[in-house]
Amino acid sequence: MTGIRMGIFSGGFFTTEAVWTALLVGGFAALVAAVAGVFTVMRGQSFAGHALADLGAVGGSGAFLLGVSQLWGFVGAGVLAAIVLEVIGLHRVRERDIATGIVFGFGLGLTALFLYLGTTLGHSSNQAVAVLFGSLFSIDPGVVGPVIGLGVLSLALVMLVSRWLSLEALDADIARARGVPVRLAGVLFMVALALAVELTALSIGAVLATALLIGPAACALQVTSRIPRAMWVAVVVGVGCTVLGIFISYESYAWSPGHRAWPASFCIVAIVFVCYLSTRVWNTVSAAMTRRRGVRRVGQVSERIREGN
Amino acid sequence: MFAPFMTDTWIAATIVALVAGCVGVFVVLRGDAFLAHAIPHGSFAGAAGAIFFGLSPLLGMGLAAAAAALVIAVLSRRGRRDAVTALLLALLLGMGVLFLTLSGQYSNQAYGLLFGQILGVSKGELVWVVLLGAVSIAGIFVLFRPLLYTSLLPEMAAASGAAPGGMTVAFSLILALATTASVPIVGALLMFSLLVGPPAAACVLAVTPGRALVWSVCGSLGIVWASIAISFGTDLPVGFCVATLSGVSYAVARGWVRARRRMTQTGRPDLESAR
Amino acid sequence: MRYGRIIGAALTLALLGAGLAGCSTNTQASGKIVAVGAENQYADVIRSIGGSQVKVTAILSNPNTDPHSFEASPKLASTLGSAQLVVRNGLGYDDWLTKLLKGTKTSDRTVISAQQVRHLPDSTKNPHLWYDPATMPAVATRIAAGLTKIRPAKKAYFAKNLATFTRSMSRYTDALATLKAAHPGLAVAATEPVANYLLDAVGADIKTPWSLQAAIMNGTDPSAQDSATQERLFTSREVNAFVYNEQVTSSLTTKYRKLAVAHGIPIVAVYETMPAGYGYVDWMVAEVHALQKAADSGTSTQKLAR
Amino acid sequence: MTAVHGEREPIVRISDAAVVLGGRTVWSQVGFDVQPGEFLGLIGTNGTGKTTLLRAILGTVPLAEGSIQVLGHARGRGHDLGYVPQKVVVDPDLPLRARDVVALGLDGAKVGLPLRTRSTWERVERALGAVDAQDLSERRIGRLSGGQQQRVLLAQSLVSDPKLVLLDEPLANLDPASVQEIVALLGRISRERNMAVILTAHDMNPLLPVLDRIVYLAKGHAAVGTTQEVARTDVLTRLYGSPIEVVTVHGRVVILPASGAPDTEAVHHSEPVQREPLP
Repeated sequence: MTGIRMGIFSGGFFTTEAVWTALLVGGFAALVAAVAGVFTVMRGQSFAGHALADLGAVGGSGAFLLGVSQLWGFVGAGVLAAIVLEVIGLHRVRERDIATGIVFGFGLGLTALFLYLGTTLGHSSNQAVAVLFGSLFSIDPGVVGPVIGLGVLSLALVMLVSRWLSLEALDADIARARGVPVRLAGVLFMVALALAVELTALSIGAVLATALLIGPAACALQVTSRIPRAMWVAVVVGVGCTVLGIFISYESYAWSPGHRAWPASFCIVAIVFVCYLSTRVWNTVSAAMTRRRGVRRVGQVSERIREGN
Repeated sequence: MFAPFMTDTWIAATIVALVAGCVGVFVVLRGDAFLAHAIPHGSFAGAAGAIFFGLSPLLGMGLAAAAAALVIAVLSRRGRRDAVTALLLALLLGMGVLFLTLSGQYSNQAYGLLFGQILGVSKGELVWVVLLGAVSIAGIFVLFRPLLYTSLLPEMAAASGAAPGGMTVAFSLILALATTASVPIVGALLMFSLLVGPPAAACVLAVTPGRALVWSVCGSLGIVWASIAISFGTDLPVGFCVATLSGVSYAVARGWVRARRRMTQTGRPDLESAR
Repeated sequence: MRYGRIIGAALTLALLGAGLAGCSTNTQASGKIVAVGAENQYADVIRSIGGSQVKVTAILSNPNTDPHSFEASPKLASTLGSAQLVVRNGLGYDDWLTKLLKGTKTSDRTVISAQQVRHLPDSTKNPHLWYDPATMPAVATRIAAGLTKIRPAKKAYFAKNLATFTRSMSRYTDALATLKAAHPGLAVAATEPVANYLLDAVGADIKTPWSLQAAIMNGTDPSAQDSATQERLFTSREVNAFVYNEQVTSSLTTKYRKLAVAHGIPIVAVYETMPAGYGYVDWMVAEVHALQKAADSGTSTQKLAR
Repeated sequence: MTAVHGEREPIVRISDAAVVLGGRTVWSQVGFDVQPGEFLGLIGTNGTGKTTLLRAILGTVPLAEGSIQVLGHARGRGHDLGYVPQKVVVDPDLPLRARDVVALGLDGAKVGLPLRTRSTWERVERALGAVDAQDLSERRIGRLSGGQQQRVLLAQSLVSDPKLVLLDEPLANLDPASVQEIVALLGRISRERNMAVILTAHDMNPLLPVLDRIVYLAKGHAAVGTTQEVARTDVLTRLYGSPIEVVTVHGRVVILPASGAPDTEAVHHSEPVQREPLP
């Protein structure tokens, strides 16, 4: 048995320290992202979620220019952008999308400016590029503490506003009538979203931040329409995909030529995408199946009515 | 500023502004800003893949953009396609990393395609921009009414025979076409800003879709020209100028409309009686 | 009419910009040959050969900038438009220049690419050619030929300068030979393959896996195994020096750097463009000396400064 | 078009149709014809599948059983059909005037340069005139009130002179005066143009003056006939499968769970009661 296992797998998965850090930080980030992701997908704010990852990087390069810590540059810019997005105060999905686009475009413009200033003022400016794909297997132990702290804060905020958001998702006016501070709920949620996105982007990369925020939640909302259950499903899917992705990436080192291991971000994103596709296919197929299985008769009422007429 | 080497830059910028102004109106009307961001950025994977397989990066970029457009259009559900877009963008970027890793080569070229050098436009590129830009503008004009109908009143459009699904596919492809030609020249940032900012401002200001189109084209032309001029004067990056002016144009348009509404009436117009 | 106003506004802005620019055009009033080096080390070599006959502009000269994310400014484009001689690295390292050269096509411009001079295929994995002791003498020869073509009258002058330069290169090769003799098979770790040609020339054993170097260079994810290998190099002190690219850093490279410092591995700072105060040959020699110091006494050179 | 017109072929022919959505049978064994110029009301409470039936006629919902023929073709869509969905949410900032919306009803599905002739605009103005909304022509659609939007959308469905118009809850969210006005308008247009109208409503009373027949949906089945034929205690009791009482008070039909019925609870859940106070 062990022989077979040795034959299939390269071994050392659980004895490598980098793997443990990746599993812990990646799993935790996936958990936080999945919880925040459920409301993000429900509210149609995937674009904002993605934009926040890149906008955080703007803060990262800005912080670098000012000589401030990268971490706080990320979090600061992310939270600021999140509040701006919410305060612009557009509540229709289409307008929100455009507002996000405008803020996003402006943020990217700032990146270009920082790159330019970096050239003229003489600072290094590679950070913005480096962050895109992160490095799950080489996490700086220094970020683990702040990442966990921010993650807990983000989870707490989402839990705090989750009832309000559930009611608001149903109908904003009903929520208002029930005394829900819709505006405050939106701002708090956006802050929670920003924290979740920034910590994920900072520790494991912007691409994974988007995938782990949207993917598991989108899968969960395909499977169930109850919010608490959707959160659980999303967490299981998110953490599961992360662990599996880390494992495949680790193993691919042994089988790929020249030890060009498949990047962990690709593995995780691909698994998340496959999960989403399968829930979509499952839904389509099951709908078609019930249609084909035919019509369940509701007694013989129709006949009786026809006789009556 | 009008030195010989700048001529092609002016021409290319003008064409890109025309294309972005036209296509952008529908980006805004359909709420497709995310798509406008995702398609050019996701096509990075195509460039990386093409380098890996030894093909032309531009070809790879175009193919990836078209494939992304199709997949997003097919998977989108009832106008809600943001989750699908996000996932596909992440997948494409992930594939880009995979290709870069597998090739193990120096990969500046793949990233470089996303940045673009508006000051380094060659005649050969110009031909492509004109060609693809003309096709996408023609597509927008020919499909103008069905696109409008399906994006604003999808159910009624479906009832009168304009398929919303088909229009989504068509528009995504037009967007892919427009960006493939423009991004290697002006960069993903500049193209994205132009596709969203001036058209959004135009849609706030204009009363009819036709006028929105005209305002949008004028706005993006003005922004691009002004940006090149400012960049020439101050040496600030063109992309930054375009992004800033685009954002400012939208903010000014919203502020203007709000101020005008406050000045002209105390109540809201929709409280007026039907007669 | 309303649109007229918009267009008018745009034109006003455009004219404003033109006024700011002052419509400066690059002239050859000084009678010097206008030459451009894509990276400042190439510019320095042009200066060595051309001497008083050339006016050289270096495009990338800030050693603290990441050259990968470079965006051209209009001033630069106009300089390229009037340049008679351009020297670049090639191999995709200065890919932006390819576009700019196409965009600013002139009839009589000599473009010398280190890649072409060395007859390297596009698939060459390490683009940092100037660390290779064979590169610059060949490039310098080509520069001298190019300058002679532009100004045949100064042929002797250029030939003399070329000879001086080639002779000065021996300081670099001698330093390499000394190090190689003193520390054969020196074990080193690296971040990016920046100085790999130098390391190859001294017969060093680069312990960092190529896949990790490529991942850092390209900004992609490193694998767990490579990352573990790299850390082991420091923790179990398997290397005598850590060759660190000071110019392109990320959280990943700073992490390794901290680890190296913690375990007393000397750091050798290397650069992608020439640091201020150095000439090309001085710079190369300084790098070799830094490596030698690390190997001899375990002394770090965290910054090349003058 | 002429073939349909000439004979007394029905505009819509639904035979033994059933729809299954999300594993649930919405309704089954639904069958009726709609004649040219007929005014048909689809009546039932929320969730009985009225909108689904309209969509089935449009062809946007797949049938699990049976068939639906519209204007002689397998499914609807096209120029002889007008449609106003139940909820149209229009952003206030859309660059679109009322007349642009109506014009889309005429040529929105047409490919080609977006240039409109004077005759197109004349037809648009006529359609707006038909619903007494000429004065809204130049206003932004998103800034109109609910009733005004409803009028404009109605004009949009009428502008192509369709043989059949499908209206989903056109009377919801309207004040009583507007309801009367719109009903009268619909009845007049239907008569004048010999245009069939299928309209959904949860309350049949305002429509009584114009309705030719009703389709009463409840419990997954439909009862079809004139108001007198369907709005009867015995028919609705059979349809619901529990005692129902239909009372006519001052010409208004009131449907109540039968007093003292054993399972009032069951009726209460799905009953179509118009809870209006007796006048």
